[in-house]
Amino acid sequence: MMIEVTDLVVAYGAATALDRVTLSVAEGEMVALLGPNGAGKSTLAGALAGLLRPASGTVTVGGRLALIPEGRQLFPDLSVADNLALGGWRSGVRDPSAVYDVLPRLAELADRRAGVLSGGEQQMVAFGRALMSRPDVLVVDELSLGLAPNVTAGLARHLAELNRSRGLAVLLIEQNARLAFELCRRAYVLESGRLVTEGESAALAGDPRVAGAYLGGAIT
Amino acid sequence: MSAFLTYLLNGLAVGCAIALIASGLVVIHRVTGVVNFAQGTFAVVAGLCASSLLGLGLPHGASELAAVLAAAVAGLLTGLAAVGRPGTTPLSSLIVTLGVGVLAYAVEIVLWGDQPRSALGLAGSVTVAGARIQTQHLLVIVVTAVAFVALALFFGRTYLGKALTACASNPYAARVVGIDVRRMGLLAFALGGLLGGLAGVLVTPMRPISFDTDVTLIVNGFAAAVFGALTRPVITLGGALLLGVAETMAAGYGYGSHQLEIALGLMLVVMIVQAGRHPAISQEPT
Amino acid sequence: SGGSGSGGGGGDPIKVGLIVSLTGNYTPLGSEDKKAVELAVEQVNAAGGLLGRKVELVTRDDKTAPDQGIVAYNQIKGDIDALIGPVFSNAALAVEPLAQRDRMPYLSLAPAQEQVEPIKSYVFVTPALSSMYAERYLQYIQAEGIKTIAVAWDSKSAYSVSGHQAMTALAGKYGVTIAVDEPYETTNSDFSALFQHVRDSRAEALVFWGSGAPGVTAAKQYVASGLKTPLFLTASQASKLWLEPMGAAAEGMTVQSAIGVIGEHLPAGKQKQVIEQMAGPYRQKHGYPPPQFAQDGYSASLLLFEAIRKANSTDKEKVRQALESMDLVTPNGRFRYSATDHSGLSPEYISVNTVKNGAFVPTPWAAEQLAKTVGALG
Amino acid sequence: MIVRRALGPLAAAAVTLALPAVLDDSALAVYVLLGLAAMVTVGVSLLMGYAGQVSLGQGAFYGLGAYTAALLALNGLPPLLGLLAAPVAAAAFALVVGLPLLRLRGHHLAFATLAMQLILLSLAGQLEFTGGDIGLQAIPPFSAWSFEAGGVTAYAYLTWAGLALVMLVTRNVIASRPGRALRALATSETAAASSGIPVGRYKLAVLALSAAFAGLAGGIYCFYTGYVAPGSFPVLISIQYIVMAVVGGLGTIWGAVAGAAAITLLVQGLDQLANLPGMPSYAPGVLSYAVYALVLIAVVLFLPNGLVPAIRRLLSRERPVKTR
Amino acid sequence: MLAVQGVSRSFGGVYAVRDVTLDVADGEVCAVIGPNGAGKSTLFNLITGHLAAERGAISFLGRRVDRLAPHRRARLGMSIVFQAARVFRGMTVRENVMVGLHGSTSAGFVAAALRLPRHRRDEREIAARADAALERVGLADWADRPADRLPIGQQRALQLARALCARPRLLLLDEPASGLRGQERERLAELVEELRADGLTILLVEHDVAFVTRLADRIVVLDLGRVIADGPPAEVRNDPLVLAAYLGQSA
Ligand SMILES: Nc1ncnc2c1ncn2[C@@H]1O[C@H](COP(=O)(O)OP(=O)(O)OP(=O)(O)O)[C@@H](O)[C@H]1O
Ligand SMILES: Nc1ncnc2c1ncn2[C@@H]1O[C@H](COP(=O)(O)OP(=O)(O)OP(=O)(O)O)[C@@H](O)[C@H]1O
Ligand SMILES: [Mg+2]
Ligand SMILES: [Mg+2]
Repeated sequence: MMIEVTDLVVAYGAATALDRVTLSVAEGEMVALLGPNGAGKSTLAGALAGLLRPASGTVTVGGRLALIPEGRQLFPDLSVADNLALGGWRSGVRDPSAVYDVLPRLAELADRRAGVLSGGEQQMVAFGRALMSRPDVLVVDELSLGLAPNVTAGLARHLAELNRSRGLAVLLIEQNARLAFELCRRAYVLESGRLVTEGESAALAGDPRVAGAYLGGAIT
Repeated sequence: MSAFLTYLLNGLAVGCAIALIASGLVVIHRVTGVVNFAQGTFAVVAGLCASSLLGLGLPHGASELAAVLAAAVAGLLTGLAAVGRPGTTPLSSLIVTLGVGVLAYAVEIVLWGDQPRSALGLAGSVTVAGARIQTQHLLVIVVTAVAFVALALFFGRTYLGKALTACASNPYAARVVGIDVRRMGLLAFALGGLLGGLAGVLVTPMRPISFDTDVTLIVNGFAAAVFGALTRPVITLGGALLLGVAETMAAGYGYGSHQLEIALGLMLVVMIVQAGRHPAISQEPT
Repeated sequence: SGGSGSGGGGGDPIKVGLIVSLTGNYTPLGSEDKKAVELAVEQVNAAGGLLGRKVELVTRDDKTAPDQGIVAYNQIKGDIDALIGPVFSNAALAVEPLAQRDRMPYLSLAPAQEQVEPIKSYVFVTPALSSMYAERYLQYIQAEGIKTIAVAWDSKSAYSVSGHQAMTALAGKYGVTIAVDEPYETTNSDFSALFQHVRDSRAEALVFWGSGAPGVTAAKQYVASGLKTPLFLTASQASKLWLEPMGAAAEGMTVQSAIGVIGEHLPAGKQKQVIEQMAGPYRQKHGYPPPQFAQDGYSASLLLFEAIRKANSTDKEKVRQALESMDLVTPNGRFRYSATDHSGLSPEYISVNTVKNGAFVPTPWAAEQLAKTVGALG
Repeated sequence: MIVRRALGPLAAAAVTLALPAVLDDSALAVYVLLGLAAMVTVGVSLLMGYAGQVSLGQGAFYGLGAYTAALLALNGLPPLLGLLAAPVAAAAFALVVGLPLLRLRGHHLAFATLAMQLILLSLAGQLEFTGGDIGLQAIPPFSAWSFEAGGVTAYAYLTWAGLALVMLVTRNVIASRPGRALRALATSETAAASSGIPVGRYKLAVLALSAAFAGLAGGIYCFYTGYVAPGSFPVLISIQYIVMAVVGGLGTIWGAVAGAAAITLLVQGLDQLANLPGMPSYAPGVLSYAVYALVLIAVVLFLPNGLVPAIRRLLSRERPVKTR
Repeated sequence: MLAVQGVSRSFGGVYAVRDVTLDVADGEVCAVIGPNGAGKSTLFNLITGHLAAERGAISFLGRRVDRLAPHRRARLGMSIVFQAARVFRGMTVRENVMVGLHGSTSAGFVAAALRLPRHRRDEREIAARADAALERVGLADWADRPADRLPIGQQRALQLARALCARPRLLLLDEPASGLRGQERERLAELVEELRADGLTILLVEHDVAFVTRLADRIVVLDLGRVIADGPPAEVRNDPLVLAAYLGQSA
């Protein structure tokens, strides 16, 4: 298992954000995590990356984990190139040219301070920075946020490609449930800190409750 | 003309001494986001150590080296108090460094007493293009130049330098990519202590040092460091030189009793003019 | 409130208040004052006390802040029979009106002229005022045949501001012209401009007013500057705190001092004896000769003790009267307070020295003058 | 609920009124200075804790108020006029210097205010009419109509009346439209501006208000001590106010008062202790410095939100507390 | 209603917005789309006054506004929901929204400090209007929570309530749907439709093409700071330039 979470409880002060959550992601698997605003998805992502301490339960990660955090979380005072290079802190990768191949726009912006980039450009940097660590498992807290449709499509394709070629495992939190279902074979649904459903994407997409809440009728 | 050159050269030396204090402030703030009010203390500790060691008969060079190392240790200890505890906000850390500075008074009084001390430095003076400058001043200029080139290269060019910078730029993100923010903070404080110590051993021969000299030292250093936004070594050096030269020129051309007003005022004007160029929107997250 | 006025009655000790800076900027001064006053109290108690009673010291810290001086005074005023006061002029001036209001005999350790102009009946000053130092230097300068001088002064220090003022006012009287009049700030760390201006002038001597760090900084840079015009330093530099950092570079420089500093060069007599009465034990206890501030504190103590003895009581009005008719030789020289003079000293008790072999030695002129002054005391 | 809310302030008012009557002169001197420090600190807390603007020069406004009142009184104007002029002058000065200085943010603003104080002190120490380094002496005691403040008790009441006024004004301001605007611009000047808040003008206004508080304290100070000098307003005093605000709890009015009280009493307590007979000669320095520093560090590290929020949490465990 | 004429802005020599001309009619919902970094947010900042235009003119309600400070433009009736959620820390949700009414009320420091009657009246009215706005975006239950702890989605709703309660004439929405899930997105779309029905003029930036197509009367496409297409949704969606620069194969 790449990610193994058992009975995880995480609290902010008195408020419990995750309540006995158990889930797993196998090697080479792409799994989606759905849920409404405030369900605790980002909290789970933070706990996986070791940024939040669990109140109880266990989190085990079976390889190098990289996180694309909520809110991008770049180094605003550093250049795009330096942001990417620091993504390689754990892996020792310093040269961002592989990322530039995936996201050519970043090559143009290499010397720009990350703090002044547009929202979407920042999202690209966050994605590229996570790739720099050559992860075995990638936790993506929102992939398409602020990205133009053609960029989103490109990144989704790239994730699928990495999954195929290098066996990259992915836990994907994504606002666009359709995209998530397309990309991931399996999905979990989190509501108010509890796992409410899990299953094959195809089955979930067919479930009227899930479809109503996350596929959102006419839109998307 | 040679009068002007005298003022200029000596002003540069004064500015360099200020810059050395400021450099430690910059290093620590750049990495931890903390304004280290104990920075003057590092210089005082080193100055007092050096004067004691020299007094014990240790040769020059060895004494100063030991003193600088002592300051680095002081820096590390300050760091442990200020950023050693996870979750300490920069404002809390700032107050802790204030506290450390005051605590150091007590330690210094016990070890060295409350009377000022001095150390002997390089004697004599050198004449450059008709202008005289003390040898010790020249030494300060050289050391400062080396220190700042090293700092600029370290932060601007090296990977470790960038990782250190990243820690203050966004500590959360630093943890996301796996940087140990706490350890980097301690490293920065030790480095800050080292630079403060360097300033201390170089300044002691020029002026007596007592336990509370840190206040005088930090005011100018703070001015220069803020000028460089507390993050940029080269601009900080520029600010320090501006201060130093403004002071000597003011004294040279008949405003000796208004040096402070002139130097600080000038600095304020430059800052305010620059601030006008940065709209608020570009300082907030996109 | 109000003290235990009626003296005599054996048992209970005489309480002397001491407020000095024990923290903050003036700590180096205040702590020396404290050591000296403690020494004086020890000595007087060893000799059986005053009026048959022990003397007890009640010490408070003014933290080098005027308002803390007031807090300190309020804390002890009900307890004490007399006060030896702050060395920091601002704190001394803050305490002064309270002491005057409470009719508290008050010997100030601060040299500010304002304390005795106008005279407040209960307020007396012990250190020599800077105007006296100024006048003494002018006498020396005249005697040396110098006509033109340069004066540098710290525009942030009351001591040096009023010294400079007195010098400017009195220069004419001694036939001296001031060619360079150069203010600087306490925090100044570079004096090349001053030396440049002196070099460009006709000045035959440079008188440097300042205390603390600038005294050392300027003197060191003076040596490096290669300036030939002789440098005259004031009494703030007459201590090991200046001598030690200067090292050999100080040789031959001219430095003023209170008479106590050069006690060993005085002819035997009352003055020398009283200086040694303090200097010996002080050196023994603390390992170095008493600096100027210590002598001020010790002199203040002697003055107060003598006043209580003369008043034969700790009644505050009687002590005040005794002070006002005081004539006493102290390490600072002979004090003669009167209803019109609450500073008591005169310039004759100031020495002008040169540094020889790392020590202050009176110049021939000063040696001669002092011999005359001291000789008159017997 | 309302009764419970009013209980705290009522109790505080009762204690405030009772204390001057029972304390002796020596304790009252501390009480007065504590009240004055609290007055300035409330302003610092308003400026820093609510509006997010750092001033390292609050001591300058304190001094400005003191000098203003002193100069007016020394020139024969009624002390009451001097006392009223003190906050006005401080606020007016804040408006003038704030115009350029408030274009700066964060550390730049902190430095600029510090520099302002250094420059003012330097000028006060050199100008003729401010009495130079020696300062202004023989300031008459405070009087209004037929009342003349004779002893410390009168100043204690005056100070704490002033403090009550300052706290009331602050409370009213923060819980209202301008107060919300201040808290908003502390987070985001752009979002605040987009809500129609004239950011620059509000920053000026809050600086002026906090300066007025400091000025009022300075006015009382000058009559109380009868003496003002540059040495009364060192730069360290401005830093002390920030320490007080942080220790008490930024962004709460009571925190400012608690912080001022805690620090003042700690300092005085240590001073008394250090000067007890039998203490070694280095005790004053070492105790005042070391113990003070250790307590300060411990409080900041272990109660990062300050004393008042910590006490509140203790008192009302059951209710969730709103902290920042 | 809004007329942007030949407006440009560069950063360090690179144009983020270049010679953009744009007219928005009263009651219109106009969407601005374009690749990342095309200059959409910059254009919004120019319109609201957070950035100064280097060239060109901006008029609002027939009046030149390009020299006015942001808060003055806000008071004329412009409200913006920023791309990054900017909630005010240390304040409750209700207080956050009450700030939005700053421009339409007037009690100042003196009135507040003295608790004048006018100030109390103002406060009552502000609170009532804030609650109405919270109701409208579905945040009524959250009114007393500290705002900075809200999940992202609620923070965006909060921003919208803050913008709405000022009763603006022109509402600028910068990616209002980002971070919202299906159902929430649907609710937002309905709200925008309601607002349009109320006669509000809306300028909208959004990368969700379906969302935009459903709501917008007209779409303007920016690329590299320039307008490359302007027209009704159906037309713009099939514009080859737009397909190439923005929509890619996913459209
Ligand atoms: N720092 C914090 N302090 C207190 N509560 C928090 C904090 N961060 C999040 N929460 C609360 O924890 C819960 C889960 O939040 P989380 O951010 O994990 O949700 P999410 O599923 O990621 O939502 P979204 O879809 O909006 O990103 C929410 O109720 C939120 O209010
Ligand atoms: N303050 C600034 N300094 C330098 N460059 C900037 C600044 N602000 C914006 N830019 C640049 O201007 C360009 C336009 O940015 P803008 O934020 O307007 O894009 P956008 O169209 O909103 O993109 P997105 O869809 O990603 O939000 C970007 O390339 C950005 O990097
Ligand atoms: Mg989330
Ligand atoms: Mg944008």
